[in-house]
Amino acid sequence: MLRIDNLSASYGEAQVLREASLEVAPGEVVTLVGRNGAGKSTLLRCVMGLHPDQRGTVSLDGRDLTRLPAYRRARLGLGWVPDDRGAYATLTVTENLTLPPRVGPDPWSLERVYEAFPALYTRRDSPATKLSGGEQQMLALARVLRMGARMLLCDEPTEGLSPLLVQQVGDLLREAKRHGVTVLLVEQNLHFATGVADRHYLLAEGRVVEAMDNSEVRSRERELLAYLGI
Amino acid sequence: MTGFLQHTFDGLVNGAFYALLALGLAVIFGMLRVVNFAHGAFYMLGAMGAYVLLTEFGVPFWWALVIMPVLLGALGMALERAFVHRLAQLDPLYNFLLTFGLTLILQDLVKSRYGVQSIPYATPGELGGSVDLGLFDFPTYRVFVLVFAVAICVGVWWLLTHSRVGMVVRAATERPELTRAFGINVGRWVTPVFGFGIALAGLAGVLAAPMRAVNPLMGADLIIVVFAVVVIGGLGSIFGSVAAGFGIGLVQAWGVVYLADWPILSQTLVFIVMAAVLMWRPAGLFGREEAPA
Amino acid sequence: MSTAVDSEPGARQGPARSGLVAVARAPWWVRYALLAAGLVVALWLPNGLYPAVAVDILCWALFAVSVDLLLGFTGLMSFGHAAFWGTSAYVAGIVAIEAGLPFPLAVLTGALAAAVIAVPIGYLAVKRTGIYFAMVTLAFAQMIYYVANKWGTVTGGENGLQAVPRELGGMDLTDEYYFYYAALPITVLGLWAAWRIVNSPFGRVLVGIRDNPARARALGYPVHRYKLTAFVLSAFLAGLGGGLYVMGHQFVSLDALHWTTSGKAVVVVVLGGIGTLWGGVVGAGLLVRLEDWLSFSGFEQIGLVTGAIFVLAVVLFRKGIWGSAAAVAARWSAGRGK
Amino acid sequence: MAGRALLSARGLTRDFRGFRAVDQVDLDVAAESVHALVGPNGAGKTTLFNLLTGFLPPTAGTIELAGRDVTGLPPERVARLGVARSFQITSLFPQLSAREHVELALQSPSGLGWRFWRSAKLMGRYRERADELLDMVGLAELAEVPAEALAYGRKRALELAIALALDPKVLLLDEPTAGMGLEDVDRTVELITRVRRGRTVVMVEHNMSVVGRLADTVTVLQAGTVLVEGPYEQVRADERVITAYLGATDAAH
Amino acid sequence: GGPAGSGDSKLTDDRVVLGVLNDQSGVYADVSGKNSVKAVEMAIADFKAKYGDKAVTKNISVESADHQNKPDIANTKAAELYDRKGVDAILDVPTSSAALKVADVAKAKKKLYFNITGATTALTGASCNRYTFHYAYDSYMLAHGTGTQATQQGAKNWYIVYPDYAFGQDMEKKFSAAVEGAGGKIVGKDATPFPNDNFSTFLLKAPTLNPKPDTLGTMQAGGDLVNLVKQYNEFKLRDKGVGLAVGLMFLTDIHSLTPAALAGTTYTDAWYWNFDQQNRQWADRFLSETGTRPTFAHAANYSAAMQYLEAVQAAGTDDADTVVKGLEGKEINDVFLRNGKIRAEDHRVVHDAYLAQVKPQAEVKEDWDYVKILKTIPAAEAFAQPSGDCKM
Ligand SMILES: Nc1ncnc2c1ncn2[C@@H]1O[C@H](COP(=O)(O)OP(=O)(O)OP(=O)(O)O)[C@@H](O)[C@H]1O
Ligand SMILES: Nc1ncnc2c1ncn2[C@@H]1O[C@H](COP(=O)(O)OP(=O)(O)OP(=O)(O)O)[C@@H](O)[C@H]1O
Ligand SMILES: CC(C)C[C@H](N)C(=O)O
Ligand SMILES: [Mg+2]
Ligand SMILES: [Mg+2]
Repeated sequence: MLRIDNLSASYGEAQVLREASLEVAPGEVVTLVGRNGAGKSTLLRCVMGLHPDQRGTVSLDGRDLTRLPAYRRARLGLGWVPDDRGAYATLTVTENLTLPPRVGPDPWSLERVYEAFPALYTRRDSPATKLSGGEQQMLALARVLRMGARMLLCDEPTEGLSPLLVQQVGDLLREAKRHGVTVLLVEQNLHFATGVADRHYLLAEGRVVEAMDNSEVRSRERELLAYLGI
Repeated sequence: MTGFLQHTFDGLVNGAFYALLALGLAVIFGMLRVVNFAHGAFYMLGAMGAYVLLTEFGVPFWWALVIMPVLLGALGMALERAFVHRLAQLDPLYNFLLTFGLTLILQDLVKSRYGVQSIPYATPGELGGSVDLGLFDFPTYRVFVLVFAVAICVGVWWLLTHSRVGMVVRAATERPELTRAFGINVGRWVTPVFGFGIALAGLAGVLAAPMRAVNPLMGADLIIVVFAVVVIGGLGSIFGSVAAGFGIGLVQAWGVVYLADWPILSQTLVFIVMAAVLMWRPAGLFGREEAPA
Repeated sequence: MSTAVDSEPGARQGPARSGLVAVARAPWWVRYALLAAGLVVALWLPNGLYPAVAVDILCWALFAVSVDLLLGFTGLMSFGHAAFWGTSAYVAGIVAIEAGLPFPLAVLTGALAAAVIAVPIGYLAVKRTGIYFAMVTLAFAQMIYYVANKWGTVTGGENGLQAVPRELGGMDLTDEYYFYYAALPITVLGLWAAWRIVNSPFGRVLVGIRDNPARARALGYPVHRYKLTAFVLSAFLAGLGGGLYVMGHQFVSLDALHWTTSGKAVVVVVLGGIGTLWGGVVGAGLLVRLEDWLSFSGFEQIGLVTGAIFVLAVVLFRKGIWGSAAAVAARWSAGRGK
Repeated sequence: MAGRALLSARGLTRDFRGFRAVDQVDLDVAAESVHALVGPNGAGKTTLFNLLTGFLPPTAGTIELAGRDVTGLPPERVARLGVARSFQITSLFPQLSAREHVELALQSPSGLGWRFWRSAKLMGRYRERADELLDMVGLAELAEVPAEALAYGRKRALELAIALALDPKVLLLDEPTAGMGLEDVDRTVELITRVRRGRTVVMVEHNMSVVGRLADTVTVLQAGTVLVEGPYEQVRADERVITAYLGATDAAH
Repeated sequence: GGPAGSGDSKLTDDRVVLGVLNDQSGVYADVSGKNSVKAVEMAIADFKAKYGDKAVTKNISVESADHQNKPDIANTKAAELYDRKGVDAILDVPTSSAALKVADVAKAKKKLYFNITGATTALTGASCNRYTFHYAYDSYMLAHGTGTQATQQGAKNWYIVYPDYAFGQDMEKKFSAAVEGAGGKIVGKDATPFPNDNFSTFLLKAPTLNPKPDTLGTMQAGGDLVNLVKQYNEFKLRDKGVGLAVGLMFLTDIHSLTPAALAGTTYTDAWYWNFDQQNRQWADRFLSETGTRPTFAHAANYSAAMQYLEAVQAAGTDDADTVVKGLEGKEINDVFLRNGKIRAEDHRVVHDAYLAQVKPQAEVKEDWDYVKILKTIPAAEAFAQPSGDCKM
């Protein structure tokens, strides 16, 4: 479904991605792991078309996205959960949720969102940046579900969430997957990653250096953790 | 008593201009985070435009009231595309400076063409007389201005709170990149809103033409008072800006009459009120509190 | 709604990208060469320009640098600095007329007066940041303008203060040419003070506050008081400029307090380069010279030209003259380094 | 360890436009202990931090630091009294280098910051100490890099370094390991273990293994009120905590 | 009379330069502005035509500068005109504050200065000096003309509004004195902000005063005046029995307000273009040069330039002290000055003034011919006697 070929990107002089390539099949949940600063967030931004300085191709369902502006990409069914959570200070929680247009066949209703995240319901009329860190994270996830995106790009969605909520997010992603949603997940938490994902890519120094499946990740856990940590 | 009521009414009429201008400022600010220094200049263009339409094309007041806001709105949109837009990602101060520069240009352009003499613009015939308001009579035109301005303020407020427009533009202004990533074509929304705010200034200008001195500098000092008004009301708040606009109109009218013996006070009343508000509520009467900082 | 702008540190690129860096890191001989060149130009100026214009350049250089001290290094854009420039000018003029003080003392008195009124204004204004700060300072300056206008018995109202004497130990300073050289040391001292402030521990704290006030508070810095101090220091420097101005013209009018004067000061800073300090000096030289030339060439639309230059500077040339030069120099030296 | 409460709150309450984020919280942080605050998202942990550090004035209640009433003091005063904090959402000076951050923090208590007539070179006196601190958090090589160019995890480490630079009596850390890789988490835990000597640490943390390794006392907040308080093992096993916060299985770590 | 000019001139730099310093872009740009420069050029042409080869020099030119009504700019510009452009005499300078400042400069540089468009009597009072002449009018002339005359013609109860700055305050004092001197009564007076575009408070107040005023005396000028008159009409004060008297008005003000808005208003004029054949002839020339009719300021600039050149011609030198001596006490009649005399004591140029009234629309037959002259105020009465304040 999503295909990235030889993607390179830089910030000014510093090259962050170096000809990274990967592929995500429809209905798959794939994680991207890598240590801090490896370029994971940058890769997601490239897919969304938000990084000005990039080379290589990104295609969705065989369609080349390279020249499409970000809003057109979103309309094709891409949903992005940014690493800073992307809450709007000037919009209430409800407005944050209703802002994006629907882009896919199965958008969540507002009721369903509030059912899944009662915390958001209680805070529905506050400016979104007034939410606690974790609440903002829920909001970011809820928002792309409400868009009905076919493909989610989630940047560390469990960061700062309580253990209970981390489980919930796992459930949500699994449920989304059951409904045929494709997910590219950036994650530090390997437990969580192996719990929801089918496959994993390891990103190092801007290159995709390895592709692994769940069992491989589990068996090499110690090694990987050590690697990711440094 | 009648005197008091008359002055009160008069204050409201003057407040109507503050309110309309503050409203336009607030719309633009609320949506684009741009404090439009050129707002006074657009107000002036509205009035000058009405004059030019009348003298050179024979277009009467009523048509000017429609045409000028549309023209100025279009001009505003062009300026947004050409300049404001480019600075959107930078500190809002840059747009403040940009519009300050535009003010100098617009004023001088009009000056070079029409001089600085005040130009007369007749009150439209239909509104020429005065109406009996029970205890006193008042020029019909001023009554019209008050009613019209209130209607506009209420209408705009309704539009912004009950429609999707307000929401989208606020989002697009705050985080354009993110908003684009949600499938919204930001440029399509922001530009018309800027134009709309400018159109409001132009509308105020046309309304002012029959009762104020029409000249290239008519907006210059007015805009500073309007800034004080929005600081008092809370710049982010549409309601606050409008309310403070009418309120300051009243305070000034009363001040001139009842503080006549202390001219320094009556002249600086707006600023004194502003200082008091800043001390007591730094975010303005209806502004939201700032986050912990 | 104010929150987004006021408390989102680093969310947007601020106006205060320091261009100083490139020069400060230039080799010592480059810095000294620049300094020497600056002094030579300053000494030569009234020979190449009409002396009255040269004096104006000195005053405006101080004024611009005072504005940049706030804008570039504290992140506060004062759009009401005319209040300090003008107050100092009036006070200096009045003490020169009434007490016959030698002009440097009169200027100093004026600058102190400016600093004094900056305390209450600053106290209220620093409660707000960003665009609000600009509007609040603008409004207070306008208030001072009205007060001066009303207080005609002291300020001369619309007539202004006329025939301000400039005394210095019995020297004859009627000729602008000589007055320029009498004013130059004060200007240099003022500019040096600004440079010292920026490059002091205090200056570092200001930059921190500019970039993230909440963080600075958590580090134990009383942000409001720092800002207020910076504001008062800046007002003092603006006052030095204003004091010299009244001495230069032997006259001051309400225009010195009008918002267009405040605006012009900011224009000068942007033209020279925000956060560069010396950019203000260059900008002042350029704008004062340009205006002089325009008005004498019989071209009426001075605002049109200044406005257009300004719009272009803001849209295309945000680093300003000094900032751009510094950037070029930095790139050049980086290129050589490789 | 243990002993008198160094930092304590009584009846601490904070409303946001009718919404009560912190509700009648009593809290006693024993001197030289590590006290963890945990709880579901939105429980009021960060708000409590903001109250304790003066960033928000409480709607009601009092705060005492070493027996002294500090309720309503502004943040800089609280910081001066020896309370340093890190922010949950990274809060740095984007254009300053890592070293400059630490120097600025080191300078803070000295009053040098007011010397506008002295040369900034004086700040060089903090350089050695600054580099030491940077080394401690693993940023030694990145000392010259402006904060905005640091990756997220590095920024978190820098947050910690500047909080430490204040040499505080009380260190409040809001999710110090969030967003860190495992190795960094370990390093941070080790670091906190090292710096806690002679200090009191209050931390908000979702990573229960971190809490387990560090905390002497754990307070669980829920909906603005204290749900449970006690030693880690006890809290962890508490039914109420499991339903409200941990969930049936500890999926976190 | 006097020694006829000769070819060997004693000019300091072989030429005579006149400098027009005035508002070329601001509120008084129409009142005098660029067209004053034209008027001075006309004077030079006339002078050259008159003396031909006998002229003290053929090298006569005009420099001009825009002082934007700002005294500080006026200061710099005046110094520059004298120093850099070799100007021998500065003309015009509207706005009292700037006018006074230029007087200082003239005194310091010892060069001549003819103020035409400033109103303040301080120019011939406390701030007078040897090199400064006040040429066309002043606040006393206006007050004495309009205030006294209108009161004598039945305006008994006055409500005065004046802009709160030097010019307005000065005018208010002079008007109050004149009205009371003629047996009228001031029932109220209010200072209005300057500049101001909203006079409704004062207009609302007017009919409620006790006793009710029959005349509203406005001292506003330029934009403020236009504004006030417009709102006066809007509040229908004339219908409510409150007439209008204007302190200072220029032809261009009437033109921009339209005579209909001002019909019946009386004011004092220093000169009117359609007063007699001589004026009209000159005004026709002016019209063909500029496309508009002259205000009194234009005629006065012409006259002052002419009289200065005549004085240089007579003296055979442009040495300032000599020329001043030649001008002092001189009696003159020309297109602007009728029964004119340059007072030696204070350099006030006295001449006939006129009480004028704006015609009803129906009587306006010709563009720009908006006014009928009710009365000529003789030179001896029109201006105040020299005050003791002037020490040269
Ligand atoms: N705005 C920026 N300017 C300059 N460099 C940047 C910028 N943003 C990121 N970088 C650099 O690009 C590299 C990759 O950053 P990115 O955010 O993609 O990493 P990441 O893998 O998502 O890290 P983390 O796990 O910390 O979120 C980092 O070294 C970072 O320092
Ligand atoms: N300035 C504010 N205005 C309005 N509501 C706020 C504000 N700050 C916090 N809140 C609300 O108070 C509640 C507590 O927030 P807080 O940030 O303290 O939670 P937290 O326990 O730190 O959660 P997390 O673990 O997700 O960071 C939340 O519901 C939040 O929405
Ligand atoms: C109306 C103006 C030409 C006179 C000017 N206001 C003055 O002060 O003299
Ligand atoms: Mg990332
Ligand atoms: Mg929190």
